[in-house]
Amino acid sequence: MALDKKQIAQRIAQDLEHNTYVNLGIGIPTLVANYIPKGINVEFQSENGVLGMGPFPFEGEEDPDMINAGKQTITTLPGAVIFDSAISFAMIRGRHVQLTVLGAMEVSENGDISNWKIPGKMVKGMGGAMDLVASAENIIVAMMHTNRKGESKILKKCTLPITGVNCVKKVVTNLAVLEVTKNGFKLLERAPGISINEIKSATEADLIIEGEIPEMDV
Amino acid sequence: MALDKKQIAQRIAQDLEHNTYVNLGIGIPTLVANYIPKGINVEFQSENGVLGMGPFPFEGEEDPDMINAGKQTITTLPGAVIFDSAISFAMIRGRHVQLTVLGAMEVSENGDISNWKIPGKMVKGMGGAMDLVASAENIIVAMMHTNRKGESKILKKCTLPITGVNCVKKVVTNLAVLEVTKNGFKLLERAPGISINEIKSATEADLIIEGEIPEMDV
Amino acid sequence: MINKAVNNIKEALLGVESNMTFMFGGFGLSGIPENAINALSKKDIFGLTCISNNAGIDDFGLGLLLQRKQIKKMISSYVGENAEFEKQMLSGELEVDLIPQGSLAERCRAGGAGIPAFFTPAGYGTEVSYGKEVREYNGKPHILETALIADFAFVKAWKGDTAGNLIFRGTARNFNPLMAMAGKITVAEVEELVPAGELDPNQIHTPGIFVQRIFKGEKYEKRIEQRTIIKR
Amino acid sequence: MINKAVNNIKEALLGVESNMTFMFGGFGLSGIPENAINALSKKDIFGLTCISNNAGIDDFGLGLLLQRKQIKKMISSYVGENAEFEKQMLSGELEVDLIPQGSLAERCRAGGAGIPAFFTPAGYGTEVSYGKEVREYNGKPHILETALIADFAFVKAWKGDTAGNLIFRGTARNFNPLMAMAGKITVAEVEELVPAGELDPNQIHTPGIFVQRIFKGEKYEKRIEQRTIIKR
Repeated sequence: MALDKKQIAQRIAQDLEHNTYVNLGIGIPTLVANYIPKGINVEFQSENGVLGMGPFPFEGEEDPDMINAGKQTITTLPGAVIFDSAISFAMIRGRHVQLTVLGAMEVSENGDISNWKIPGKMVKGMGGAMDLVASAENIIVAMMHTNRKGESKILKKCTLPITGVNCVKKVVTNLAVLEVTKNGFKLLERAPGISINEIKSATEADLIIEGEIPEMDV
Repeated sequence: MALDKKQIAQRIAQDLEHNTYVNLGIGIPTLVANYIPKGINVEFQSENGVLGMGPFPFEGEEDPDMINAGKQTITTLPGAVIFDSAISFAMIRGRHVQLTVLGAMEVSENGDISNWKIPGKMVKGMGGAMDLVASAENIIVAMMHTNRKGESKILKKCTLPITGVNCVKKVVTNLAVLEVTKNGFKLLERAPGISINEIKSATEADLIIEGEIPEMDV
Repeated sequence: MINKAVNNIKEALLGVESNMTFMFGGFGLSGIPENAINALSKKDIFGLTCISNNAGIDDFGLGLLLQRKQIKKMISSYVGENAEFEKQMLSGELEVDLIPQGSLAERCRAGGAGIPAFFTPAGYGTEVSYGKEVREYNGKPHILETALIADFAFVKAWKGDTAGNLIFRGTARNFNPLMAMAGKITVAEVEELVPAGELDPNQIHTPGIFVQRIFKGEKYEKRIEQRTIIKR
Repeated sequence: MINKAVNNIKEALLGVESNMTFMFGGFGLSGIPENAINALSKKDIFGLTCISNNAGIDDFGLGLLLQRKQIKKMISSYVGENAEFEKQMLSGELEVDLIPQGSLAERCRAGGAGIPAFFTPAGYGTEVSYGKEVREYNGKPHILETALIADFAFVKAWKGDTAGNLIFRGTARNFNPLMAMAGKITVAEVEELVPAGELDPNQIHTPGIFVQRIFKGEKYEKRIEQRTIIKR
């Protein structure tokens, strides 16, 4: 069975490292916060200027002066800190935020990512995505394996305008976990019940497949 | 009579403009704060990180966490603000501080200044001087007209390692007030009782002398 | 202390003209200078270049200036949530320059700090880097970005004093301190204006030297774009 | 919250080695990390490169490391007030790199902010600009300066919490927040260490993400270099 969005988030959460700072993008990545493994402590940075984000506020306690990068009302946890946008991106660009999880429209086998623009369609802008992908040591992409037309989003080469080059380290989709290696995508895990052939046929890029490919534990 | 150091400071104080931010260097410039003309309001910036410096503290109220760029204990006035060294030099480099008054060993007719290094002698460093002279819109030099050997410090060309180029706008010495123009030093004022010839003979650079040269009002 | 207080929004906006470049603090609708935007949207000034992370929504924030077609060009990082914007952009009426958010913040700070240009990795290899100088540092390509300044910067703080010192609240801080640095004339509006001396000098976010005019905003609506809550 | 508190100075200095590059916050003797400096001056590490605006005095601050000849190279803006320094410098034992104060501050910030290089007008036409790229912006020549980073940055704050968040007091702030950003490992010592959650998130000068270790200094001497006073 292919994973649903929650399960993709759950699988990515397994990759969180203890005592690290993490930036979660909008969409599936936001859900990762719900599945932090026991014993793992991470602190969430939001690029609009907060570190130590907590859950959404209780009804009636929403504060227009306290939002995340998705413009959602939030709360903060003990030890949180507020800062301006320049310091926020100093944290990101200076690699103090160790992991970025974000969505994508396409990922290519050299780690390029496209997620901000579709020619001919309204362009909303890159927001902080270009800074994030150009900076973080570790970048995990959370997305569906194929687009609505059933076309692969895992490509030899991105066809859409790119957001960053040679930056994605790992991709977690509804079908598979892929590592971006020097030689291209390496298949690490399969969604439960999904065969290697199913993954291959949904993937435009070549896959490096070595030995047994385990099922994801979700 | 040639001016003493206090009178040099007093003369410079006459040039202060209302509602401006001013950085005073160590030595004679520091004394300028004692002669602010009536009706003129200026705010002093110290590059180690304070705006709105007040007088020295009362005995017993010295605070090691409250010093100026000369490492002297100070107080702050209402409206003062503390900031870090990067923001401090953002104010300076970004031309938010309008006037810098500083001392010099030599000034040349194109506005170069030397005030940080004598070859063969112990070099203490430029501190913030290079940032200050490269940045402020208006730079006034306060110094004695000649050095201890009686040699002119007002030169065609600086002989000592320079601190900044084309930056000095005005020089106030114990003998004269000089403006740095495109064509060189222009004599604006004489110290009381000092003749033009006395100034000329103490000055290595050429002087532009047009019409009557008034005495300084000190 | 140099007194920066002005009596009203009219004085605060003295000198704004058509074809000027304005900066606006805020992220989404959080921390935007509501009062200045409202007043500007009633003035007959047009052909504006506006630097702001976002472009408001249709009936609030910069959306108000868009509706009257006062804006010629937007310089932003993200401009969704605005149908009028989309219409004008697609029709070619509105020029749009999209900039990575971190580069936008740093370019404003640089403008205020007298740093004319700097290298950043953000945008390398993308269309953002077209025509920009590329240089490798630490084995990684970087592009040269230049400083941004504005004729007027409009910012919004929580508290301010008559010396122009500002304190922000929560994530309404965002771009405000950086744009305050980069305005030739920076106009700060605050929810509370106190006499100089009442704020702790250690706890000021924006030193008054960066602010030319300060006033207490008449009214703050402070709209929330995405009201996300949990039930008790 | 990521707990950055360490139990003692020994844990705080874990991993310091000869030939490393260290940054030290402080201006003159104000805001220097006294406890870290004292402890380092008792360790057998040598050949250090030290980045600090000043070099202390003979018997306090970095003067202590100079006396034991632990420092190979100083990167500073002003190094007066220190006879031992002068002796070692004139004899050629000590290498000295003098940097304009504003460039030093900005280069540390840049190192922490992932900005590998930037243009500044400071030092153009002087020996500081030897070998550096010159480019004109706004009709004025600027030189290209590069970022500074350190293996360890030692900073001193007034208050801190276990998450590493720091608040400084008065002009003891100076270079501390910038060097905190630029250390691969940043060690903060504080006069008061409180549990995470006790500091107002709006009023923190250095976010804890920039700090890897924090401890309460055992003792603060806080010497005054120039005691200037007026009589009552």
